[in-house]
Amino acid sequence: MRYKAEVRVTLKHGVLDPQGATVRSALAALGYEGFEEVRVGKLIELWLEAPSEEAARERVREVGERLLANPVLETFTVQVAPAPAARAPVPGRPAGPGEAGGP
Amino acid sequence: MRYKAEVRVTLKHGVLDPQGATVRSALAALGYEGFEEVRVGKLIELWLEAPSEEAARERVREVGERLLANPVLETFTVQVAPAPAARAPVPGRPAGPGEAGGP
Amino acid sequence: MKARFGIVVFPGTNCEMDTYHVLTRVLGQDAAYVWHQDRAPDPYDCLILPGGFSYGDYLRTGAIARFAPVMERVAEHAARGGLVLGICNGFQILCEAGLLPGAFQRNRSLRFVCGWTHVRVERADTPFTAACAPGQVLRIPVSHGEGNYYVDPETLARLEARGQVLFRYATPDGEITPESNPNGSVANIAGITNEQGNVLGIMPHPERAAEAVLGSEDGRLVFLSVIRYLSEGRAVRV
Amino acid sequence: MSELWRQVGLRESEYRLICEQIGREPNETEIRMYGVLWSEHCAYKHSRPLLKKLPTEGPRVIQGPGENAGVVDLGDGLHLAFKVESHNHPSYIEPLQGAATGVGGILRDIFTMGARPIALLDSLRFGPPGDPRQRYLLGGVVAGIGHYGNCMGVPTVGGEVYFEEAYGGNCIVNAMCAGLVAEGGIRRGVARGEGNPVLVVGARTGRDGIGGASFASEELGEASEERRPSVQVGDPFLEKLLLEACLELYETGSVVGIQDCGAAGLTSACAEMAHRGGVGMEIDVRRVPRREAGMLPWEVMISESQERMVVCLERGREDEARRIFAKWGLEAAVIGHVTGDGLFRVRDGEAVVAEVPVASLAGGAPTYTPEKREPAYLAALRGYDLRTLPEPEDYGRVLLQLLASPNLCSREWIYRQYDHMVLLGTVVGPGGDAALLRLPGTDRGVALKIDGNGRYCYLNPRRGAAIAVAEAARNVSVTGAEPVAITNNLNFGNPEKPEIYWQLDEAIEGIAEACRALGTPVTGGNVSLYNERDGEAIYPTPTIGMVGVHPDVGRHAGMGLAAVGDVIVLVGP
Ligand SMILES: Nc1ncnc2c1ncn2[C@@H]1O[C@H](COP(=O)(O)OP(=O)(O)O)[C@@H](O)[C@H]1O
Repeated sequence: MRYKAEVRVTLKHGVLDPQGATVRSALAALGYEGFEEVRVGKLIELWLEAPSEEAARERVREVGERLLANPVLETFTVQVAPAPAARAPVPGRPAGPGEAGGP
Repeated sequence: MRYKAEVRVTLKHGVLDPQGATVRSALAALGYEGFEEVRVGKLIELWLEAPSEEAARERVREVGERLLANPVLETFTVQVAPAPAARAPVPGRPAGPGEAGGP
Repeated sequence: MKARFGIVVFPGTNCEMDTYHVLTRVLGQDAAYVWHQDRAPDPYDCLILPGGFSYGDYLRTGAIARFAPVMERVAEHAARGGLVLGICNGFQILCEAGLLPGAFQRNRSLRFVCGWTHVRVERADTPFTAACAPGQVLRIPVSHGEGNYYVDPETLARLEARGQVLFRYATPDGEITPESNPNGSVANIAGITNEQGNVLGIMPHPERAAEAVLGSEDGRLVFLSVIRYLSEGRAVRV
Repeated sequence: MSELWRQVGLRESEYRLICEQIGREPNETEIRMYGVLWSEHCAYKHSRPLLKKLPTEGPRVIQGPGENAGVVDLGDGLHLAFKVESHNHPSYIEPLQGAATGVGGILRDIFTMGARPIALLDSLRFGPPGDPRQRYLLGGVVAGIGHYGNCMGVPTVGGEVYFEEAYGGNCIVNAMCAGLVAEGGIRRGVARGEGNPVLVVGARTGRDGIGGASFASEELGEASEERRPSVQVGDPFLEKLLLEACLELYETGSVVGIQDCGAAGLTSACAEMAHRGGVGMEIDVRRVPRREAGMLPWEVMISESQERMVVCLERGREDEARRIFAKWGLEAAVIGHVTGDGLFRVRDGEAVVAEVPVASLAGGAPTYTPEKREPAYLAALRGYDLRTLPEPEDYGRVLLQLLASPNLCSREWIYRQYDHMVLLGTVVGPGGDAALLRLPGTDRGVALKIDGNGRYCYLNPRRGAAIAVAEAARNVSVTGAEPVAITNNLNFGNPEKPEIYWQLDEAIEGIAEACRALGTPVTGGNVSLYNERDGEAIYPTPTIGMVGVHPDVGRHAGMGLAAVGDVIVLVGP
């Protein structure tokens, strides 16, 4: 089965957010009143094959912990839903760490 | 009233996402099978005062267009909900040249 | 005797040739490149993770590189008490790998910053600073987009108590001021070691300040400290 | 087909010329390939005759115009490849990615020559910075240049920026790159040897940038905003891998020729390589690695996806190449081969979807010599009496005003965002007159500068262009270097207007005069026309990238006043 997962990565409470602060002051400079705080996080969408929704969620959660979020700064949440149709193939990429090849 | 808005900024379909592609191949290299595509977007959380939920949504949508998303590359969606308690405001900082304003 | 340096190269590393040049041509040491997929046994006295943009800095700096096979070797080397030096992106990778505490955010300005900075040497009794005087101010350039070092307050207190902060951004006179901090790092931190004192992460580029014709020779002191420590049979332990 | 040729930007006369050259009506794939290759951007239809006026020879010139970059001899067996390129229109639409991909393109031009890039420079023009839109463009362009150059590990060592009303609707983003190659190591964009394989290496091909070359060859306006090609996103990380892989491939000695896939994508890279080699070529689009499903053959052929190269290899060396690219995590796909029939043939598997003579596609575009006329505004300007300007009362205040002008103030805000020190060559970086780089392993150096002055050229294109060359030469020589050659980027409006064509012609004359006088030949460059918005052209803006050789970087002159009591001398006429 195909699933689409969404990982929302946000800064931990208490961690200063330079991007959010800049957006907030830019909003004020543009004359937008009433914005008290802005936090900028990441929204990572993943499409994957998995035997079940539970399995997909499990896998994405693991990936979130190992790679997608840095526990020193960030927390994350995972949402998974069945994905409708297959999307176009993905760009070929440089091999990640550990892939074949070497000098 | 206090509201919390979430702006999900994602790359338009067809726009290359080198970051997402690199994450995907890193996942493959780490032995995580089945990930077909990964896209990395932004999740912007805003806390604001507004007379009504509708007004808050309107304001955030405008801000999304003018500042938060780059209309050439990105699309965004807005979600608004009443916010429970006030959070500590983040110190504002001056915007440098090129930061404030948008196209 | 010459010290043997291994310079680790990830896809996207771009300061490996500079580091090699300084170690071999300027300082007359032995150096070799170590490929990111290389797990072979380790003949080096000191492993250096040089600057650059491993994996394009995508997702987070160092987040992907830390899974490279070579990182197991770096961890083993460190666990045996071997010296590891991470410069800029190398520092970021060591943090992601958990070999050093903390993490990096984008510079407070949100802009990349390249230019000369001054860093104050907080301790001169470590393998990485033995050739410096305590409190000495070094003129060394930075070049990074995400050099904004963060640790939570408790960890920071622990780092300070154990003397793990080796370098801090400072004025030319050695004063620690907000203006001398190029990126918003907590406590003006520019370089820290692990608890054992054999792994250093430093954000400025000492290899860029090793020849007078390029503007400063202060960066040599970091490498000379390592060389001295190694030649003295690792006598300068923390 | 009658609508299609118009749609791809061809004139009716050009369409007829194509029919004549190929002896029939072209099919859709063919028309679309002609559309991009015969665009102004690729074919230099309006500038080719004028460019012939430039002096291109000199004792140090190893490679003049006609290749991906020019090359000069620095002595001691070292050559310098250098070139400037524009990315004005893409940067106006999407400043960060537009500028980033511009830098990516000029870097590829240099490493296709066999050279390792050692320096980048940028020449920028925007409208007045008081306007938020212009600040947005400036911020985005600078971030984009930094994003790409910093990640590649190539220092951006110099540049210039000006703000003028005339650039408010059409900014200028020119990037220059220089790279080092050992004598004998130069590669060229040529295909030779019947049966030799042709490969595409690097990124996969997607639908991005389709029609970019034609886009660059028209004025900006409401309509063009609608028709703009999908914006390309640069991947400097992938390009860094491509750079290292290409340099490693050159070491094997198996490369017959190589060219980057820039404007007009595979079509121009393949056809130009075949044209230079006087051979034919056959390409099978099915063998081109794709990033998107369902691409049509013509889309594959004219896509401008970034970070790709076309390589012609010696037969039998394909696996070796594949291994090198795989080591760097990249693909190297054989997509065709060199033929002896002088035809450019595109297959989609079994089916032949295009077949035209290489000489027509890559060399058959017409050139135009439009009418030229001195612009009327000049007469009015000449009538202006400078004596009517009031004498300032307080020169101190004027000085402060000058110092605060965006056109004179410090540029540190910009160059702090560029890594200008990586590679350990930067003896004098941005902030100095010209950049001065130490050559690895020697005490000798190379000085680099990019200069232009659109306002002077607006007032007098011939003098203005000559002044730009002279200014670059002064900047290079005050470091202690001897100027040796230039590259140039001609940023002008629509050449079909007689006044613009006159400006172009005059400016080229001015560059030629100055280069002859200074003994600095032109080894290459780029032409960017149609820099207009709603009919308003930018100032005529030739930018000059000059290189010089320095005998001993340890003894360079600095800019600051060194010591109390030093004598200050004003030299010159
Ligand atoms: N202004 C110019 N002065 C001298 N030569 C030029 C100029 N503009 C372009 N050329 C040369 O014409 C040749 C055609 O270049 P081409 O490869 O089509 O350019 P591009 O890489 O800009 O598409 C190049 O060798 C280039 O150096």
